[in-house]
Amino acid sequence: MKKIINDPHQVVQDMISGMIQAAPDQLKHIEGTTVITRKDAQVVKKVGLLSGGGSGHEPAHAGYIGKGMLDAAVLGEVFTSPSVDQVYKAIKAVDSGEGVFQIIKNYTGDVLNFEMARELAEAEGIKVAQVVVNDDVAVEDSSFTTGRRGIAGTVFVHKIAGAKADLGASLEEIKKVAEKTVANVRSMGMAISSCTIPAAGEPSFTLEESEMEVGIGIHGEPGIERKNITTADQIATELTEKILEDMKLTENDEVAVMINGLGATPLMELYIVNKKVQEILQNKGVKVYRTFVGEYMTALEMGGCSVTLLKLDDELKKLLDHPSDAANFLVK
Amino acid sequence: MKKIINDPHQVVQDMISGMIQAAPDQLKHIEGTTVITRKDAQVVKKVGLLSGGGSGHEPAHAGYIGKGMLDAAVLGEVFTSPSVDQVYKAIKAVDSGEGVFQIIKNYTGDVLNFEMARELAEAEGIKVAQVVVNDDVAVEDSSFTTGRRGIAGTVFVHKIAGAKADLGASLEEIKKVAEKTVANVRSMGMAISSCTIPAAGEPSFTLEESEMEVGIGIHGEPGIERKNITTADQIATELTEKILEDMKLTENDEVAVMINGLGATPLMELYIVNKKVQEILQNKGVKVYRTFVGEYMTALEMGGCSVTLLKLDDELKKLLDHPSDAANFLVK
Amino acid sequence: MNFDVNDAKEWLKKANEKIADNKQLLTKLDQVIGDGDHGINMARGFNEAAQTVNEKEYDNVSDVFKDIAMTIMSKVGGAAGPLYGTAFLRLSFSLKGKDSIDYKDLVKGLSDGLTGIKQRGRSKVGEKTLVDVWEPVINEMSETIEAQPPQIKDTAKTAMEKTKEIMATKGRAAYFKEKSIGHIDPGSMSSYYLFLALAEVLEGRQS
Amino acid sequence: MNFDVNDAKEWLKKANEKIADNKQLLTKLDQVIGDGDHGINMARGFNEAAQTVNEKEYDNVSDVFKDIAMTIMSKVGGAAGPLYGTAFLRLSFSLKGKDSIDYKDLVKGLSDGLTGIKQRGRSKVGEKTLVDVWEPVINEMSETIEAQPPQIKDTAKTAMEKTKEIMATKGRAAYFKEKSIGHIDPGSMSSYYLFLALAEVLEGRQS
Ligand SMILES: Nc1ncnc2c1ncn2[C@@H]1O[C@H](COP(=O)(O)OP(=O)(O)O)[C@@H](O)[C@H]1O
Ligand SMILES: Nc1ncnc2c1ncn2[C@@H]1O[C@H](COP(=O)(O)OP(=O)(O)O)[C@@H](O)[C@H]1O
Ligand SMILES: [Mg+2]
Ligand SMILES: [Mg+2]
Ligand SMILES: [Mg+2]
Ligand SMILES: [Mg+2]
Repeated sequence: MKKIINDPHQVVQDMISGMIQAAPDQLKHIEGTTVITRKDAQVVKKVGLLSGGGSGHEPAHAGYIGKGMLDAAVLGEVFTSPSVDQVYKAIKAVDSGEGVFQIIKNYTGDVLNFEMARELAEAEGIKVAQVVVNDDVAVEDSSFTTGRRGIAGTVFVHKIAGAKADLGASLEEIKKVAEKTVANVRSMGMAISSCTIPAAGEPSFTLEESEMEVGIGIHGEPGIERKNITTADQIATELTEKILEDMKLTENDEVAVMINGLGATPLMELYIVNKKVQEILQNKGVKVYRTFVGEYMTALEMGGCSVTLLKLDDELKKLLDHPSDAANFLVK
Repeated sequence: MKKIINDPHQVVQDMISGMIQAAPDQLKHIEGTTVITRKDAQVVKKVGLLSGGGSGHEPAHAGYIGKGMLDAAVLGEVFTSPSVDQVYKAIKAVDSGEGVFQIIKNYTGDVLNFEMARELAEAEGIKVAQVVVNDDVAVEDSSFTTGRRGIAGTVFVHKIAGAKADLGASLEEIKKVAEKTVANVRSMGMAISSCTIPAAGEPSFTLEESEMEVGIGIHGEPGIERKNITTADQIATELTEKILEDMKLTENDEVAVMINGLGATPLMELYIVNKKVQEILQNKGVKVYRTFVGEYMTALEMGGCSVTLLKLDDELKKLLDHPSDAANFLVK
Repeated sequence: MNFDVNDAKEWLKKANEKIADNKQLLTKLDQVIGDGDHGINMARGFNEAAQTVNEKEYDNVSDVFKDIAMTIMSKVGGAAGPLYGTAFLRLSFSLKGKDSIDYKDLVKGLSDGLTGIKQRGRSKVGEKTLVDVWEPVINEMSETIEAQPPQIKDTAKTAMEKTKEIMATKGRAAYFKEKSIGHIDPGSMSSYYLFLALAEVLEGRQS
Repeated sequence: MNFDVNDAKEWLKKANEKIADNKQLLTKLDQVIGDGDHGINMARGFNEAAQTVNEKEYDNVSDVFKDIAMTIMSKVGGAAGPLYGTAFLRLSFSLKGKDSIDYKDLVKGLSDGLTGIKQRGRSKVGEKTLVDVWEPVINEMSETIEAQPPQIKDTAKTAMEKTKEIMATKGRAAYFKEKSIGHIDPGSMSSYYLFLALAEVLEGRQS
């Protein structure tokens, strides 16, 4: 394992203090927790927006803290969901009396810990609502199983719910627009190289020199198939087509596009992927309202990328364009 | 070679169209060139700001195009400086009559091509001035040799010269503040893994599983020494100390800090490095005015990071904080 | 019999020992059809819980289980944390106010715990989760008036091994679909250690 | 002798052939003490230049060299592009307006080219750059009234090989400091091919 770290078991703590010191006027660390909040939390007359999960997905989730987006992020160990008490402390840290809305990626651990924290908070009279993001079309959608994973599309939910909250909406209104976003966002990813959890010391999986895995999850969960690596155009096509099979888009529909890097893939390659994705959408007569290319939801140093499409209506467009102070999702 | 690309000889062209399609309202591609400009170039009553160099350093340089920063970037092949005629066309594309200021990283190829383009433009009566950035303290400073390389510190020069130009300054005033910035910025990098130029197909250099190279350049140029990889704290200390040997900072001096990822290194690790850098500066009584952590000047998928310190005065602080619309250096 | 504070402490002590001894095995099982942290998570949390209750004085069993539940919830993380935490919390609730606890009370408490796990995990028998050990074991316990430690051990072991044959539909293992068949469920293995420890405590009480 | 348009075209044709044949070698040399693109850059640019001038009609030599200069500048890139480009541009300037060019004129033009390289590169003899081939060769040429092709070849070859002993202080090779010693400078190798081609053309003119 080759990493620029100190103690592998202290990476999350070290990262937290490095983050706070990078933005001491924007961020605040709740002592004795793994919770980071807006410096000005709790924000009065505003629903508190909370997200989080295992670490290793930076800039998710702490990079999305700021006016217009998240009020707090609760960080778990690398790829492990934060425990109930941490989430509970995060809820208390951002509740100003208007209630707290939590955005959860659909992994059993995350869902259970956030749900229990919610119950503890509600037992104290704090209003809590939530949405579970499940945008990964690589997993089949089923209510009998764990169901789809939450990946890069989650960032759009942060942005839109965050804007709604910033506009002073109620917990119910935020839940409504967050659910609309989840219903309209789809993603799929692929990897050409693995990643190593610091505490584990060994790569989570291995790919041959010629192999890629299509449909992989952001923790290295199995995808749809392993095969020989192809061209950027073919990769972009496969990811986009799979998404389009799942979300029927018709001519003149408007979408936001996110080409997300998983960690080790250069921006150059993400732009090359974007070229093809835009071409495919154009040929379908789908209008691209905004495009985001960069690292938004990573998997440590995994090599690969994901494509996300968010179908937009006027409300979602307005909220997507709403100003945000989040360090990794600034909108003027 | 494992990359998400199409034809290795077309990566720059493919990237350019992917970039333009990601921001069609902000960016413009000058047909038949490798020049990208602001959509609204030439900007009247404003000096045109131009930078560029070999590709593979994304988001440098096209990511820094926007009001308040660059008017254009001229892209060469991966790690190869753009040719005279391309730079010349870029100059013409951004000159509104107020002249053009070019920011050059100190590599013989870049310097020669930009200088000749400047002469061609001047022969046509276009006013051109320039600054050569040489912030890499890993190379000794000498006027008898090629001298120091330009690396991540270049981005601060873009930002500050860009702000000055945006404020309507003259070519001479911009040159003055750009030179002040160059005189006050120092950087040093290190790598734990190599990168592969698409057209070459083979890694530019190789490091053993336990090795790191301290002082490496952003094209894999030799550094100061190869040794066994140490902790993030020791790496941060070595880079920072070497910089501080070169730029004497005294108590209460104010600096901007940039922790730059070279491509494959996760944000998590950059924040861990930042933690130690901030601690060192604190112990010296140096005040940190602003910190930037992320990928600003990469080397394809090289694993590693660089530390940059910019000593600030009131003018530089004001210009650093001046609004910027550049996609990868947004300032509100 | 009367299941008292010391029995509760003893149970956790033994359970923690077994989990610590088999940390690697649990992690290995989770690497095959999960994310390889079950051993790390369980060992971290149960060790913490064992210490907490060991150092403290209690005048009723319910409080012991409450502390265990709280520590597990805050220290285990992942999916197992809230699930085991819920189980012990329900167990604590069901024994609240009782100053003497007989076998029937204990079994009732455990079955409340099982109900908690199923509600929390939205899971039932046959999904390759720890439910596949808890349910058969508690059914077995409910059928006798007095504890039959050997049967408890057998049932738990068989149930744990039988999870091999199941295709996972809950938890991370579900992403492996058919590929999850043929491997023991890590959570069922840790639950097996839990009931093994309980059986040993009950044995001690009888002799 | 009279150096005419066809001689100029012939020179470039031969130079391009030699560079194309040795593209790999040039790149290999640049990999050791540079960034490994000299062969790629030179082959790309000279091939383009050879085609351009070959297809076109010229009524004076100066214009041939001007086209060569412009193509090299726009197609070679890196450090070599502007350097060779400058050399051919100065050569073109110095021959401007001449309708007949004798050996003296040619040498004068080449030495203007060398001056251009040195000014452009801020370099002098002994820095492990193409100057270390150009200067000795042009000194040699200046000493004779008529062309002595064999001497030109010898001088160029010896000069090229001698760059091995030099420690680079200019260009990328300078970053290698002492480590640059023991390796031939790639730019000096490509310059050697250039003068080898010229000597062959001059041989042809004499016979
Ligand atoms: N929905 C569920 N209901 C019951 N048990 C579950 C459920 N999901 C997972 N489990 C149990 O949790 C175990 C995994 O625990 P652990 O590895 O600590 O959590 P994670 O999967 O978050 O890493 C599985 O082996 C399974 O027995
Ligand atoms: N300052 C200079 N003056 C003269 N020649 C130089 C100078 N810098 C580099 N060169 C020549 O250029 C050659 C390298 O050319 P090339 O590899 O095409 O450019 P780059 O170094 O930009 O990749 C060197 O071998 C050397 O002969
Ligand atoms: Mg886990
Ligand atoms: Mg080069
Ligand atoms: Mg697990
Ligand atoms: Mg070179």
